[in-house]
Amino acid sequence: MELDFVSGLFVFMLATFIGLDVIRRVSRLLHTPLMSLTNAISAIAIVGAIIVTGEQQTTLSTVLGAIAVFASTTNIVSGFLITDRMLKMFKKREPGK
Amino acid sequence: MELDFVSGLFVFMLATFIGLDVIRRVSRLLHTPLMSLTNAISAIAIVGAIIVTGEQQTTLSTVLGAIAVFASTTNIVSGFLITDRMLKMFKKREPGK
Amino acid sequence: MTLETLIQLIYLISTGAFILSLKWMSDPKTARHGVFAGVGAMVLAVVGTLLGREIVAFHWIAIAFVLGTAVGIPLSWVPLTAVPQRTALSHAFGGLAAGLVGTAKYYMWLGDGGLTKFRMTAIGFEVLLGYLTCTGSLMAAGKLQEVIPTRPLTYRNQNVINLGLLALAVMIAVTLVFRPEQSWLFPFIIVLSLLFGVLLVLPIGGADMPTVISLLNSYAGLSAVAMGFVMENKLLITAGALDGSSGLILSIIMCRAMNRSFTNVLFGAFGQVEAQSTAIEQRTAKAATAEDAAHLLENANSVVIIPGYGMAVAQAQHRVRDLRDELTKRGVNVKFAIHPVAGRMPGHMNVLLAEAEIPYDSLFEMDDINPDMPQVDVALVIGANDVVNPAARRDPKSPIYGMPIIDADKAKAVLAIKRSMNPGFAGIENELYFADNTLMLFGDAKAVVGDVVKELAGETPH
Amino acid sequence: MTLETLIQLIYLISTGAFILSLKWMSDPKTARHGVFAGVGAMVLAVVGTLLGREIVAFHWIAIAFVLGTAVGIPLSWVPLTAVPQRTALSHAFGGLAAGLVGTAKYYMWLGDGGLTKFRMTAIGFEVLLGYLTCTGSLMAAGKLQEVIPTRPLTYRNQNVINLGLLALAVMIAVTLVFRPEQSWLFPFIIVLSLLFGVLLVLPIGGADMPTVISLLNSYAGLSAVAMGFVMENKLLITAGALDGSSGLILSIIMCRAMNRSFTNVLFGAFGQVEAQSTAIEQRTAKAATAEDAAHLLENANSVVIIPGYGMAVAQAQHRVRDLRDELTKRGVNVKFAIHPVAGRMPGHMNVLLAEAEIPYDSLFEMDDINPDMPQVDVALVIGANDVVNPAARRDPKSPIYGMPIIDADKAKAVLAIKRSMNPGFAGIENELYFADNTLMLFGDAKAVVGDVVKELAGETPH
Ligand SMILES: NC(=O)c1ccc[n+]([C@@H]2O[C@H](COP(=O)([O-])OP(=O)(O)OC[C@H]3O[C@@H](n4cnc5c(N)ncnc54)[C@H](OP(=O)(O)O)[C@@H]3O)[C@@H](O)[C@H]2O)c1
Ligand SMILES: NC(=O)c1ccc[n+]([C@@H]2O[C@H](COP(=O)([O-])OP(=O)(O)OC[C@H]3O[C@@H](n4cnc5c(N)ncnc54)[C@H](OP(=O)(O)O)[C@@H]3O)[C@@H](O)[C@H]2O)c1
Repeated sequence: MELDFVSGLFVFMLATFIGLDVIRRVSRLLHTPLMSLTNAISAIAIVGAIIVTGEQQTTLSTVLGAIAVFASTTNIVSGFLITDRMLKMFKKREPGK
Repeated sequence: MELDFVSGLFVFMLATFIGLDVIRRVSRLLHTPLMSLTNAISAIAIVGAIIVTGEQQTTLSTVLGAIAVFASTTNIVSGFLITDRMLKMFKKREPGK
Repeated sequence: MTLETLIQLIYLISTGAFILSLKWMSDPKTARHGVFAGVGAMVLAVVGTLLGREIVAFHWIAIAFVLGTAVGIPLSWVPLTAVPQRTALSHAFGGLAAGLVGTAKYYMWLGDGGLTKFRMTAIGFEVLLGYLTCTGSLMAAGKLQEVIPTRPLTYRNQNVINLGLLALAVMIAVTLVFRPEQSWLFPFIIVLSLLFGVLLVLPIGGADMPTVISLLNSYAGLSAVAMGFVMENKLLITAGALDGSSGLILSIIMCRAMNRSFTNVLFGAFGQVEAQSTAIEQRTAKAATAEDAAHLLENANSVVIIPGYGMAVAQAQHRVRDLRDELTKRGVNVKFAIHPVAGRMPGHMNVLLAEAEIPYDSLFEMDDINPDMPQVDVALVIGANDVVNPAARRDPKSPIYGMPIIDADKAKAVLAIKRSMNPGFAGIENELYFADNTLMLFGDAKAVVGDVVKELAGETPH
Repeated sequence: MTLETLIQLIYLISTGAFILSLKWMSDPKTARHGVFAGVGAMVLAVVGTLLGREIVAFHWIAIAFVLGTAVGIPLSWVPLTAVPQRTALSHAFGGLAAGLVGTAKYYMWLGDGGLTKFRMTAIGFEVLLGYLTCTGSLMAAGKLQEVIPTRPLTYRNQNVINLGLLALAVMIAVTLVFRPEQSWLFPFIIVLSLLFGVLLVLPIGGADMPTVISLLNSYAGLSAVAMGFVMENKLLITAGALDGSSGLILSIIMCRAMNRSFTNVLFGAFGQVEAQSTAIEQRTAKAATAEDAAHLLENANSVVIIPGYGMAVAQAQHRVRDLRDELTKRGVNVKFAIHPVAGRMPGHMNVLLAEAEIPYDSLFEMDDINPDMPQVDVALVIGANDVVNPAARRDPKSPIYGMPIIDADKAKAVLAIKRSMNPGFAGIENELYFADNTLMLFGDAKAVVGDVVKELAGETPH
């Protein structure tokens, strides 16, 4: 399952095509929630952090990894929660009116 | 550079996301040329055909491969030419009027 | 940088160019760049492949290139009316190529013991999809060219038998995945797939062929994807997936515009009932002459022209352009209303009108023009029928009920050009022709429009 | 199926879910599904990773999870006005995580000789981007929270020195690619990146922070991509690329809406000239009372409310909602006109108005409402300034010339709420306030709007 340089670039190119397209069509209304959502998504770095921590190769790597897991978890939790909090407020018709 | 099953699926998924998005936004005006363009693109099978032919492993494979190269080349040449022929006809303003 | 890396980089650029190629089709202004990007991508793909170390001999490839080009160039000269057939034929070639490569690979790996489960599964898909696309497309091309009877050919238990055949082919493929050395089974997959392709298309009416072609386009793409898994090649997977999506989306668009489901198109044997439903013509339509029509048109403020399949059959687009010029000269505001499934392929009318050098900004889509129809003085229907049939709006029992139509009936007056009172593709009568404000102009579209133009030009020579 | 394949399949589904998550943000109706898809994708990613055979100990991970959650939950309770700061802080955390993982991997591979050129290049990118994002975002958060002076801090040769530092860091990284064993160099990359992040943001004015945050979002994404190359993980590459594109596109949208270039935002030290350009107030503006305003508003047929940064500062959105309700009750047609960069972050006004339960279908984008402005009876400007400054249309010498604005000046009458005649973010005077048909309502937006509502409600008690 090893990944060489060009395969990585390949995936990067395809994902960028998708990203640019998808983001361009996000409703203007939702640009603020979008910022916190992508903020949460960028905490995907947790994948690398978990591996480094869990491998327990050296004390240094475990400590650095654990800090990274902590930082990423914070982003995931707060990012998704705040996005949802904002989105809940967007309503089309007046409630009960 | 070998490709395992899941990596293949991965690329397939990303490419399908791109494909569905891109095609959905092709102008209705151009659906007929689009059909011939994708027809030409599907002749990408020529890549496999060239390899099979060029490897010259068995007579059978060389013969089958050469037929496949022939068939794909036909599609490439006629597909791109006819697409371009059609697209040349689409004009916005009247020429010289 | 190793040769292998270089090749992969070339493939990477090629993939990007294929995507851009389709992206640029979103606008007629950039569409031709799209073709160039596509050509560039294909050249890169071929060059990258030829650089590979496994290519030891080039002469067969070179011969096949030359022959393919020699056949391909004349194939691109077909008249625009034959584009659907040509596309179908091309899909047949594409399917064949995929099938043959899969076959070659099977026997190659059978010899050297390389048939892993993964490879055999991929080959199974590739061969099945490839060969069924091949014969299916040939049948579709035949029906479109009317070499094969266009009406649906049905027999008892057809769907059961067809699906049974497919199931059998799949079962054989599965067996081979587990016992790849049972090579006597392999030819059966080929034969069954070829047969299934034929039987799949036989029961579908000629007029549904555009949807079938699009679906086959999708299958051709998927067989390229399968080939990508066989050859472990990401470029093949990506380009194949782009194709697969394209075919799928075009068929969905067509089905929606006809308000029908995939199942209905594939297994509904639509168009079979044509004969019986030509209803008894109790009512009479009002016929008019070219002179009447010319008079009506030149006194209108706004005219909307609604072309349909009949304009394509009659090749009347150049006359239509003359008509538009005459009317525009007289200050009449002329627009074209294009239904998404007018004609026999998506975008059919657009290409024909573009050929006649009618600028595409005077063409309007159904949804954009319908709100204006009540203000239009004359709706001129040229060889269109189902796409202006008000039964789609009014009569819940009609087979086309629910299909979105162009509201020609809402215009102040309607002029309809066709050769007879015969129904169109859906085989049903059209109320519009009997309406009080409708005048019929009977005859071949090219001739009739030509006459109207002559009347107009004759009156006020310039 | 091997464990490894299972994990890769989980990653595959996770990737798909991330893409869907962003796709669903295209419409407020599906946006909450987007969050659920995002959460699902993240859970899958974490579970998939934890399944891996290389994870031998879980306790540190578990502790970090718990602590992270404990800090994350309260961080999500910040008031909506503090969302930009929170986002910046999060980017700092994200950058830190990427940098730390890169550092850990470097020393790990340094120990076991696994530092290939490819890996070292990827680590170089990851560490550079990660650490500069970290300190850069901290600075941005500080400026937004006004802990750090918001005005641009500049000194001689600033750009040369900053770029020199970056170049030095890159050179060290390149050296390490070829001589990875020179491990004494590695800490310098870290220090230089951290320093560069600080110096990059210092000279940028506080009001440009939204664009900077978006760019840093993009960098955080790219550092995840680099981590993907380091860890050979496609999920990281895809999710990182999605983020990278998002940050890039949002910053481009902001720059366009301000009619400024990236270079101008990053190196222009915009907002520095604020003090000097507060021009001499020869002319006087007409002030009005809440009573006048109430009178004008209730006699109008159509009112367009144009909110800006001042509404956010004053937290006036709930009062604005009351005002809308009062006017709607009286049969006045009330619309909201939202400028793309009104406020201090993209979509700022939309979130505030949504918080006040104003349905989003009464909000209109600039391009949609501008054509109607000449027919509008009253344009009510609440704490907006630059986004309604007609100099952008009229005065080629103005720093905001060419920026698209909401044409409040074209309305029959204008009411403007602000505390003084001070300029807005761009530091320039606004003709609109001196226009004949403009009345000023001086005071805090929340108080003034509250007064107007009281006047309206007081007159006709219900
Ligand atoms: N475009 C697509 O992609 C697509 C795909 C699948 C199915 N379809 C189906 O095709 C149909 C298209 O509708 P349509 O309104 O364009 O066509 P239509 O309903 O098939 O009607 C065409 C009409 O043109 C007349 N006509 C034929 N030859 C003519 C000639 N030489 N001169 C003058 N008139 C002539 C025919 O009447 P006479 O015989 O009396 O002359 C006929 O009534 C729809 O039902 C649609 O669902 C389209
Ligand atoms: N949205 C974004 O993403 C973004 C990003 C980067 C830059 N920007 C920039 O930010 C600016 C946004 O324009 P804008 O029109 O929304 O804001 P603005 O031009 O900054 O003006 C805001 C006005 O609100 C008034 N104000 C402040 N506090 C108030 C209070 N408590 N009550 C009443 N009024 C108050 C201020 O006048 P007083 O001091 O007299 O009260 C000020 O003139 C644009 O120049 C844009 O380029 C926006």
